[in-house]
Amino acid sequence: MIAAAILLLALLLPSLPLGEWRAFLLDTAQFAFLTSALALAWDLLARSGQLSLAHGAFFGLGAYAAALSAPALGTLPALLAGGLVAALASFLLGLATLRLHGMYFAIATLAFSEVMRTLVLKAQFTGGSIGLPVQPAFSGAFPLGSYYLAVAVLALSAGVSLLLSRGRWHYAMAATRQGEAVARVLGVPVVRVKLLTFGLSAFLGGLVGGVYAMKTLFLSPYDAFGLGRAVEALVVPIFGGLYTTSGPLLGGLIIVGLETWLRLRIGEGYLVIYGLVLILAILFLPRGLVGLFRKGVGRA
Amino acid sequence: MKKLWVVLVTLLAGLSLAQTTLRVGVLLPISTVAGKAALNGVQLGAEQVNASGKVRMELVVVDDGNAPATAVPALTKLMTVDRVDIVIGGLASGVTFALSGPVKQYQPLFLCIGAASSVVEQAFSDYGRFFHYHPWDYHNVAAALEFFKYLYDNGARRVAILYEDGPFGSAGIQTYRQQLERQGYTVQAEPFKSGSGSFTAILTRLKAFRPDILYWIGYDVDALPIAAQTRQVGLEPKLIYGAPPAWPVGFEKNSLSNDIAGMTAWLPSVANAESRRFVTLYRRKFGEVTDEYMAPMGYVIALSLGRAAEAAGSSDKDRIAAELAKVQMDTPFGPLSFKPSDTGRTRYQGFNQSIWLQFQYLEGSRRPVFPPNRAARPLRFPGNY
Amino acid sequence: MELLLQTLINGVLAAGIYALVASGLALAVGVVGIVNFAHGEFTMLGAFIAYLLFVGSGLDPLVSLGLAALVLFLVGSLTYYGLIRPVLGAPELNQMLLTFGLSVALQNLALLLFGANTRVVSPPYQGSTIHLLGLSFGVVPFASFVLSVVLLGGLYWFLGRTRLGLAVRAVAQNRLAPGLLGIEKERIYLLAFGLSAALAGVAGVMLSVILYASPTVGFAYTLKAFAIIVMAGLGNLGGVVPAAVALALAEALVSTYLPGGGGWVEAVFFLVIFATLTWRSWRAA
Amino acid sequence: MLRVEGLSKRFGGIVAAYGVNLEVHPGEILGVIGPNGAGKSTLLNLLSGLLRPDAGRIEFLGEEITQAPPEVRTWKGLGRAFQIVQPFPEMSVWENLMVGALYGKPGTGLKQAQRVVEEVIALTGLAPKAQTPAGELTLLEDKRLELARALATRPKLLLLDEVMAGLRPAEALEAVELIRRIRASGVTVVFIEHLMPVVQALADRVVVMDYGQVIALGHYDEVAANPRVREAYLGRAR
Repeated sequence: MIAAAILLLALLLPSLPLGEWRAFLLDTAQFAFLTSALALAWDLLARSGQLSLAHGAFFGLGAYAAALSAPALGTLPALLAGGLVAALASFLLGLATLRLHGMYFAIATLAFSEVMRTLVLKAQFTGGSIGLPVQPAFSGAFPLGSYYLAVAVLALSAGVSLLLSRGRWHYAMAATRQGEAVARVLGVPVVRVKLLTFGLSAFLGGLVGGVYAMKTLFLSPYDAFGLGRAVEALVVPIFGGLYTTSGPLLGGLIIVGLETWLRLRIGEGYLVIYGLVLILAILFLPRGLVGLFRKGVGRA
Repeated sequence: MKKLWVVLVTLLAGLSLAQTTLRVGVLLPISTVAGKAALNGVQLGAEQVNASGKVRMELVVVDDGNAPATAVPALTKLMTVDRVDIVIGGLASGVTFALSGPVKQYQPLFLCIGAASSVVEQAFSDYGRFFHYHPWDYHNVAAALEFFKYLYDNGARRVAILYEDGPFGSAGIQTYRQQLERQGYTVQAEPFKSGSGSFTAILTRLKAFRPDILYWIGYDVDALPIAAQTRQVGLEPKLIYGAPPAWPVGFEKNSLSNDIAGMTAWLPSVANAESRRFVTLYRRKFGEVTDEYMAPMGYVIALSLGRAAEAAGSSDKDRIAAELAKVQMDTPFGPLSFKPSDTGRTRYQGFNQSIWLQFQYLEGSRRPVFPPNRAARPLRFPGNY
Repeated sequence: MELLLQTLINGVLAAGIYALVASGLALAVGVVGIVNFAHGEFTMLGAFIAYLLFVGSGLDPLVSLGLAALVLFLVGSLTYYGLIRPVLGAPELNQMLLTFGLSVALQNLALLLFGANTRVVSPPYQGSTIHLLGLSFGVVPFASFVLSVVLLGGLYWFLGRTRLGLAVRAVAQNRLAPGLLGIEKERIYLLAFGLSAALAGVAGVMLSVILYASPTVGFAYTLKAFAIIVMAGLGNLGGVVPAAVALALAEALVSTYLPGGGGWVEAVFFLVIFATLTWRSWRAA
Repeated sequence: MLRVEGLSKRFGGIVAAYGVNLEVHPGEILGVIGPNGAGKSTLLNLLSGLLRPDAGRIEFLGEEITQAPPEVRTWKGLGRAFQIVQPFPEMSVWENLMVGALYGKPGTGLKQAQRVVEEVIALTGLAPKAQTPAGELTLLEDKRLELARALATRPKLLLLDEVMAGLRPAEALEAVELIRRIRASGVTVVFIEHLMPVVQALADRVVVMDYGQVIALGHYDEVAANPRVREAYLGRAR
């Protein structure tokens, strides 16, 4: 419900009478959508019990692959290529980390990101540390092109997330997360579940990176592969509500909105308030924002 | 009675004609040292302009967050909500590059304070309202090379370069290597990760090379570790020469800083009238002296804008741009005027390599030592490390 | 040969700083089971305490060590009471977000108070070096290494030989049902978290001498410290120094022997971690 | 039905299973007993695929499954309930059972799985607790859930690891009844148990393990009379 409402609003936002704030809101919203989409992708993986710190890397791989292939392939195939490159990387990473859990998994994925960043930094065809200029989406033919791409990626992420939160996959992922050995003995194909969610999650992360690149028009390894992005992908779902679709969706919009608002309002030092808000959220909303709406007992 | 009204109206009309009001967007990473200094400078400059009474500058300050994802919406807000026609900003190269899209879309007069990377020059090459005050990276290289030539004449032959592996350190590294070799130097270059604080291993590697000059391109966080560990490894170069955008606070009071040379566009001790004036004004407003050259840079941008607006007698961005293109003024950095850039890609380039000066930490303060016409003291070479 | 020896020394000395930052983290994770993202900010507080005392009253950072430990112990205790205790039973991810929020708030508070500037302290021994048999040892890195070994050794002794320490270990190994010797779990957690913060304070003072003090000084080393304690095995204090030495040696060897190796240091560090973790997980099967 | 030949597993220097030979007949209830550390749980972990053997082979319904992963064994009809109950804590009882029902046999649809869950819930008396989160159950309910979940995978052979540990005598009796009912529905049962009365009441045959080896096999009374078994249980101070 919440998800559908947000997506509808996102679609209609450009045609609403927003007055002078229109362009600013559209820009901010676009980055917020990307934040939400990356958070949804992260949450997808978390549902199968894998706490990734590699989503900065998937984002970066997707961004670079899309940026490099866009001149040859065109916008949409390039984005797809970005997603696929990220998915391929995640498949290899997932194979290696199949038996790691919790912090061990998290640090292994962090290590993966750092190594990937160094590779992109050292490679010649990526522009190295100088950075890589990127063509705008659809060669700039549509001013709102990248906005709608962001909406589309968000919708896709939300759709996948929603689809996997019910039916067979929901049970398989939740069981894998809550007791991997038991799940296997009950017949859940844990390896397949883990690798598939990894691939899907990374694919979405790669798409997000591609759209981001086509909006900012410039990539550098320290920005695209930043640890900050991986941490944000983790903060947003916890803040919004883990293992849900509306949680990361709403969480991303509110966190980006809050941050923007605080920056405009307070200016210097606004991040102090931001940090305090996160602390208070955990103390008083242990199940995230969506905990406000759902009073029922522990749904998986 | 009627007459009085007429007089009043004429007076008011005359006043409003005489006073041009400018709304200026300021887009800087205000949580970084350089960004904060730049903002202080712009504010100080705007105050000076307003005090003259002919032009009223209203600043709309926005944090660019030092990140593309923050800077792009922030620029959009300046253009559409605050409806400014003129933007001062663009400190970091990556962020400025990301701004090139929306800048071309909204067509402001863009006064660029930093962004030395020539990648940025390319991005703005077809944009006519782009005024770039800061020298480009090739200017920086040229200035440093002049100094190296001087050192070569004084017997230096081997240069070890330590460069951080981000865009700041890596951008000019190939040019440096080629040019230094052309000057007759033997060069060994090693990258490092800025802020890691561990240089002993790389410095140990360089020991076999026995460099005369240890040239490092990194950030303020690397200054002390390099100074300390060069000694700990026993490298004993004849000169440690650093090129960070800023130096640590209080570094001059640390005995390890002694004899270390560096490059900057400005020092508070620079002896020209404009510089002294800036230092006085800055101290009066902020109660301290700044070492950051971004402060006078911001100040110069605001002053030059005020002067152009006064000459244009209008707040129209194109008329101001036309006047700005003709501005000739003295600044803390020396004379400022706009010419097409050396590569011919952009039309309005403010400063070039001539603003750079080399200094050395000597007896607890930084003193200009090169070029000779601006030197306050002779260079101590070889230095003692 | 001399180059190799010097490289090994460089690696071991660099490991001292890593181990120092990692030790407090290992204690918090091992005993309280809290992944404290704000550990780096505790370190940063230690660095600023050293800086302020040095600039304000000319106090040598060595003297500040004890004071920083004390102040940070208090900060840690307060953090435990105010923030950690309420979420002890919450999911791990909630705890992470909480400490992440604390980290953001503290870092930006410091930014607000002190600005983003890099600040240095200047004790007379900062660049001092011991030369021995053609090899050189930086005095401060050497002291850090000794300090980290002594502190970790002391901690090890405390946990293995004292009554209170044994109680801490008992609590650490069975978080749900202590009921041991009448010592409350609560007080042990408080002690452990306070000690963890105090260790961060000590590390911070050393960082201020080796590197600098700034709101972000804690970040670079804390990330690596996390990696180190994970490589050592969570809760395995004895593994911290060996893990730190292994990683720092890998770094030193790469930067000394590989042309342009300085740019690969991070990658090698994390590659070693990645390989160790995954290899271990597959071997254990 | 299940044939084990020369199964061995060591952990470092400790031999947890050595040359275990065993045959389970269709429809029987086989009890596995032995002192603590005799290797009973290791044997079950080897059978269900959570551990890979160092040597030996396992055959189930005529197919070799020695290297097959746990989920594949489950699909073939080899079910398993754990000693330490490990329900998925954030799921309700119903959802816990759905996992087993959906994945225990490949190709099970949601509708079909729901029917299976309803049956299992009725069999195990968990109906009143169907919507309770599994984290909030009592020990007895936990044990029932553990058993029910294994049943939901529709096994042909069910491996039970001390499912009665910690139960009161009356509760244990109930459980004995339940296991008999399970067998009556056509499921072969292999169970590890410490409570001798339970073993005596349930088991058609008994396997005795010690030091990772099978030291006796047969009817309860035969085995109980075996001197090696008596020594293993009484002769050593453990």
